[in-house]
Amino acid sequence: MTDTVTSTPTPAPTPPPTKSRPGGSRLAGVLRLREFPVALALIVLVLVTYAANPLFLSPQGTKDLLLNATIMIILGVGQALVIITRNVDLSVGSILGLVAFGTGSLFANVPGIPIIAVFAIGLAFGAILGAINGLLVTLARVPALVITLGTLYIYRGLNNAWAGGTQYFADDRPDAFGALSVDTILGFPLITLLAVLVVVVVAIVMAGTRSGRDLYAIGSDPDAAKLFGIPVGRRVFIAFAVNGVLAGLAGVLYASRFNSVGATTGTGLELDVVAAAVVGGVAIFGGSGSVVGAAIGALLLTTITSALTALRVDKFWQQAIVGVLILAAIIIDRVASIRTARRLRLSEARDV
Amino acid sequence: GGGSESGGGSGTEGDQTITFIPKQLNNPYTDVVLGGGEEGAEAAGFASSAVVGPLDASASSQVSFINAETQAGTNVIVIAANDPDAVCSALEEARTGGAKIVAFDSDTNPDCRDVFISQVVAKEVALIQVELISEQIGGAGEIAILSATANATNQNEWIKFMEEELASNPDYADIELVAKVYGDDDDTKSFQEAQGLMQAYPNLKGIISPTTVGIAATARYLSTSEYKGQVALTGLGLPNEMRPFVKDGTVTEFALWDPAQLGYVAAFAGKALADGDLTGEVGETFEAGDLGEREIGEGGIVIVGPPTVFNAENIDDYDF
Amino acid sequence: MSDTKHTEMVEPTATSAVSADTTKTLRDEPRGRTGWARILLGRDAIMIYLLIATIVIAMISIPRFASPVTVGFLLLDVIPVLLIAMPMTLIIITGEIDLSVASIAGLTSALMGVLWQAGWDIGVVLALGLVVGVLAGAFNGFLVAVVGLPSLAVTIGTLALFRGLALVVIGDNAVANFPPELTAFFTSKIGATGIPTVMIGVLIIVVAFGVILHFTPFGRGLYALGFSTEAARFVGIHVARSKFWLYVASGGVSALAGIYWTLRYSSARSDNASGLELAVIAAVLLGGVSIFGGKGSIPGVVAGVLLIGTINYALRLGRVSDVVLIIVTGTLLIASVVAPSILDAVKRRRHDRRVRRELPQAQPSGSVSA
Amino acid sequence: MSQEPTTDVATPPPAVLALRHAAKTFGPVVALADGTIELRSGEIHALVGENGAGKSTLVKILAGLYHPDAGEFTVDGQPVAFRTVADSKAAGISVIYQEPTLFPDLTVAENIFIGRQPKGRSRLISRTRMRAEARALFERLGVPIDPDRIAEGLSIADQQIIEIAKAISLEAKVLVMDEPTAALSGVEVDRLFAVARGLRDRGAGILFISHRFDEIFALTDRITVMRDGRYIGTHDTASVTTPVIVREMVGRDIDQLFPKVEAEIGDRVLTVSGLSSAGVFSDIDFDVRSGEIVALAGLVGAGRTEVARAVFGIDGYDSGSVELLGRALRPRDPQAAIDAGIGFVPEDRRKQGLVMDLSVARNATLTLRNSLARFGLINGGRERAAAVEWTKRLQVKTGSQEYAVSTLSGGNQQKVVLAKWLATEPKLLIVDEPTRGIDVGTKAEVHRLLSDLAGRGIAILMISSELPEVLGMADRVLVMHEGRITARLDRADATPEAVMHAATATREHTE
Ligand SMILES: Nc1ncnc2c1ncn2[C@@H]1O[C@H](COP(=O)(O)OP(=O)(O)OP(=O)(O)O)[C@@H](O)[C@H]1O
Ligand SMILES: Nc1ncnc2c1ncn2[C@@H]1O[C@H](COP(=O)(O)OP(=O)(O)OP(=O)(O)O)[C@@H](O)[C@H]1O
Ligand SMILES: [Mg+2]
Ligand SMILES: [Mg+2]
Repeated sequence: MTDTVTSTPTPAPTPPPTKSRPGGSRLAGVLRLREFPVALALIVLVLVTYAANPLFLSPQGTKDLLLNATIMIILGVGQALVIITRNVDLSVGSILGLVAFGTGSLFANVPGIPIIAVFAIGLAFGAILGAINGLLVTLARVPALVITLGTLYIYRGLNNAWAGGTQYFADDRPDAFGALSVDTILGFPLITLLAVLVVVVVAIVMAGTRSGRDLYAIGSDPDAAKLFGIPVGRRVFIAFAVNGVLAGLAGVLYASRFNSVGATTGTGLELDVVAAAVVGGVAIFGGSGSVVGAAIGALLLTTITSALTALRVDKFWQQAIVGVLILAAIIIDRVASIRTARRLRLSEARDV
Repeated sequence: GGGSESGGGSGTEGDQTITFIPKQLNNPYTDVVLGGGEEGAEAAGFASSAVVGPLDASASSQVSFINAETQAGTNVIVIAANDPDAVCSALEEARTGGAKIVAFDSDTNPDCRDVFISQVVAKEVALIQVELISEQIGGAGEIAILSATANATNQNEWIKFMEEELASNPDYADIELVAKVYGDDDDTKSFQEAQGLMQAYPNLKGIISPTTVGIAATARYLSTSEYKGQVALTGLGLPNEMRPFVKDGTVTEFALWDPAQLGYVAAFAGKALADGDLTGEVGETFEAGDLGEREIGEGGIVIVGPPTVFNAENIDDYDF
Repeated sequence: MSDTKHTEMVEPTATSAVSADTTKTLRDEPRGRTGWARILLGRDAIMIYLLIATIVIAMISIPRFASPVTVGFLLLDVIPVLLIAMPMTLIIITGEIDLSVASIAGLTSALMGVLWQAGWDIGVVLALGLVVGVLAGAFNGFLVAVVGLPSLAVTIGTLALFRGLALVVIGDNAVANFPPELTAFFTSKIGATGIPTVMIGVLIIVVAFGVILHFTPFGRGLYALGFSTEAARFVGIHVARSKFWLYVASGGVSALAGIYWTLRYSSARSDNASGLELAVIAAVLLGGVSIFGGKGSIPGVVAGVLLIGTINYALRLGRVSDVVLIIVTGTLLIASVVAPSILDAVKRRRHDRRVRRELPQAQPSGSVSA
Repeated sequence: MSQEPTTDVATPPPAVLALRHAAKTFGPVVALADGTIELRSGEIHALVGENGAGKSTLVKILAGLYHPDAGEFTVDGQPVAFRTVADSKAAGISVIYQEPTLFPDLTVAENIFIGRQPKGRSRLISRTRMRAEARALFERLGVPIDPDRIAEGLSIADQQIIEIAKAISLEAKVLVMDEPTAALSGVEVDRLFAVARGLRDRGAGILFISHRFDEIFALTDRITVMRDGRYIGTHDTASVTTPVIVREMVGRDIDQLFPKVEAEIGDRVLTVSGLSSAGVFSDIDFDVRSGEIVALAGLVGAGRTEVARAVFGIDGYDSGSVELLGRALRPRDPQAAIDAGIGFVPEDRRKQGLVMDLSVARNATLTLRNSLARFGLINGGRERAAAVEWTKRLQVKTGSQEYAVSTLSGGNQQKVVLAKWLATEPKLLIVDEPTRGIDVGTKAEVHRLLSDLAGRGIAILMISSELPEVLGMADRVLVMHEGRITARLDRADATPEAVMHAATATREHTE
């Protein structure tokens, strides 16, 4: 028999037979985490590459790995927030581009502007762009995919119109600003620590606060969320705005790390970011997954490129391998959820 | 002048039009080239000049711009091809409509243009870069090339000459070319390719990047990493972009021609073609304004000028 | 059992049953439109009016736009999007999506280049190109329809995979020397009409998809399963099978687009058609297909594709920068989904006013069952 | 007529909640023309009315989900205008909607406490406390549901129980329940009633909507009747009888609720032999003859729906066979079953029976899409004609054939489901809970319809959890318990005691 437990007509039974998980099975809990397979893949990848090419984990190698992942991690966290609410933001590449160019232009045109002010302005700029997405999605109640595909084009167009052929180079920015993405603490680049901080804060909010949990509820069933009285519009709007802020942060950091910012900065990033979240176990239709997973996904995707190069795998194979990895992640996720469902059925059948 | 027999919008000498189609809009190098081009167009006496082009440097995106120009009856189309063949049939159609085709910067298939205005002799560019890197690494060791897109005509031609030179010239016997990678003229991608090279080839001594985006991105990576000063870098770069890296010692020397001259000469070649003074035969000459007389060489190629080598001493004398 | 027998059977029930209509309606409230009004004022019709208006404005304001040459160049430009938009429309109507289409076109192109370079017969090259597209589509179809994975995620994966395979196949080479007769055919026009010859084939494909979607039981099923796969299953619709074949069709048509691309530009490269997927989806959505599935039509999508193509071409002819073009495209896309909800809001407001007029705010109830 | 409209009654305890003369329209449809309800604290108040009478609409106004077009609304005597559901919650109103609204990806505990999760010392959500509180709630309801299980895949009954747990945990002063018992079995209903009475005794006002009169009379203190979107009147439950209420609801007398007409029973249409599916059901053997109504009775969760799904081909099975008119049916192929002449009215009409966003017409002809085609192409004219014909025959009340079927009331939706299957002229009709959530008037109509169909020689397999329906309609009753058939009773032997005994079968019955 399957789960007849809940409807057995036997008179009110003694307390529910569910046992709280004893401490010993904490390991089993970890193994069942959605993030586990991705994290495992990442570890295996790094170890294999390290075995073949020890330079891969040299201080410089590690630093490069982390730096490469930093921007993607921040974008992945933001995207995960939005995807969890059953939306998507395809305009992040364009937002990043606009903010990065804005950062370059601030330094070039306002000599002596404090770095902290640039960060503040960049984040605010990102917030505005994200908020526009959020407003359009929530007020007009139209699908985010369409809206953000539209703003992907519009923001990119504005960036082109604003920048024209102008590019700002690393030289135009203060050394201290560039140093953010060069200096390290205990081998960790400063901006990577910033990204880790972002992950931790957002993860705590998502898991431990009511509004964070609301986002999951909304993604799980938006209609039910409305019936329930969750302020769906406000929450989704905030998710988009926060995603904008994070894309803005990524834009500022981009300007710190890379040489030039111009009209095309950040082009084509959107699908990579979504892929990072998906690889990290964020369900594309919302309701489940975590920002930690998305961050690990981002780290895995950026690491694979470096690893293949370090392993001297023919570069023509790299993209194909990334594709296989994305598919593998989705399939593993599905297998895991089928097994969870079976486990639930079995355990409830036993309870009869 | 002779009567040009343009079909669509035939122009008498007074109202001829010229349009520049670069690989991609909003690219600093291109902007310098186009600046020279528009100046040249005015000096050569075109009634109007325009710049149109795609925002991305993809192979086929230039075709619809060529089509639109064909239909607009433009007399001279000046193009830097993203793909030598993809633009061909569209250019053929433009020629049928009476337009003259000038390729510049990056050649099309020779069959579908009248002349090609080249920066410099391809081989000369290649040799200069090999020479520079050899000097910087002391004539021995592993080197790699970080190029633009895998299909870029001009880059591929230079790389071919470099490979030949490295193989045949006994001076370079101790230099080994270990890798060719492509940054797609994208800042981020070039940056990561440079980084990958360092890890994959721990003994790497030098990098040649024959593209302005690639050399700048690589320089930025080197200057922020422990490889600064360890790995030599040269190639083709814009002085304005490379200045900080020359000053901080990441890069000692690199080369480039004056991009503005490229556009300038192209405009005059277009004018001569449109007026019927030039047909594209080898040995013909035309007057290129301030830059004097130019001759059409083998394969319908016009050479603009020798490349300049930039270093800490002279870089402040240039502004482009 | 015959029809008439059946009628007799239920009729008595009907007559003896309650006939009170509990669904009261308001006076002078616009009812759901019927017949011609529905067609002439529908979403598709509006797209077509918009297209016609755009063409007329372009003809007036842009010199030389009104010419057969325009027709030729414009159509040549939109063919790949138009082709891929057909299966994409059906796929989106079922509530799925296919982001890998452009990569399949690129893979086809790369394979054609390599095979042709290796000296294979061009007929075989074309056939194999098509076969690889169909296989790629079947792979997507297997993962989405049979395994049941979310299509957005799957096709982001195959977007990378197929493009990666294209790179593996052809690397950084470009193959250009396809038979001139063939490449010439792909840009040739039908007489003096300016219409490209290949449009005949494209038209056949468009009509075929239109008929399948709008006039066959299969098409009816697609709308139903777009809204609810479970309810669709209960009326006998083969959900997995339908979706699988749509992805196969998408792969096949994407391969055709890849072949067209290769031969029109006479250039087989790994990056052909890259980024086309978003352009196709933008056009399909602009054409009135709901990204949530269940809504959309082929005429609307054709109008959407042509609208973007026309604006595109007109702006280029007018030497307006591509910057403006992408801003216009984005704005149109947003407007196309936001406008209906603004209209709805206006309608609701008008409705509320009418209601307040008709229903006195406090009327004594007193109504007792008689 | 014995009734005392409360509007006239001299002010006894003041109403904790009062909605008067409320109106709500959707486009041209007037869902609620003059809705009035007065709920006192410490009472259980029934709201009854035919399908489409506007009960759910009224509930959604109370919940703050709909904004009324007209009317006055007071809580504790103070006028209120809820803008969102949150406002009504804040005012102490807790609602169980007609359709369960769980978040499938969240755990059961989180589903109950979403938006008001207990916090720990760190001011973050404390999962331990949440789990413990959820467990305490289930104990109070007497049902063992694992609070850590995700809600995905729960049966409708479990979902409904979680809704109830959610609502009572709010300790609201007003609890509104829109057909909470529709998916529950007798035992669970009893427990719900006990809880409801407990809440009432603590002073809560409870608004209870149901189509089952036995429940209404067993539980409630007062009854408000609605018809056609209008308030008709309010009665003390003790001083009124079912016929009175029914007459007010439908505006006429209902004489015969279960008009079973004897039909001539013919040849075997459906033969099911040895059907087993591991862990779901086993050794199911039965047949249905033409003109016969066979009822599958049993408690919720006995596996009746699963058997029906396997017969129809929605689910597969491990062994056994299904034959229609002597020809074996292909497993897992509903289209083959339809072609062979089976129609299936599923239990969940919103998810399975209808494509809610498609028009009434399209829904009605979905089953016909193959037969409406000539040379593979569908004839639009014939399609429209078929839709009009069948919705007319079943008297579907709708503004237009083009309206989305989601805009119809529950009963009218069920009629559309029936219409689309009758249109296929089936030889065997499987109906799973055909009158779930359907009002008396329509229910009688559905019963008459089924009876008529049987009279015309159609074989009918009916699954129902309502004993009177089973006993009234069936020629033969098969009782299931834990995936097995535990009794086969002829009409004459089918007493309530016999059926219930087999449904709660002890070991000796199953072996
Ligand atoms: N969103 C909507 N759009 C249009 N019409 C609607 C909508 N919701 C309800 N209606 C209509 O309003 C009327 C009342 O519906 P309601 O759901 O309130 O009935 P009910 O009394 O709850 O019926 P049931 O007992 O079947 O649940 C019906 O005619 C229905 O078709
Ligand atoms: N959607 C579902 N997901 C998971 N389990 C389900 C689902 N529906 C039913 N079940 C479970 O399957 C078992 C058999 O249920 P089934 O619906 O067949 O019972 P039934 O006798 O038809 O009852 P009823 O029709 O009255 O609901 C029950 O334990 C039920 O909880
Ligand atoms: Mg209702
Ligand atoms: Mg059931």
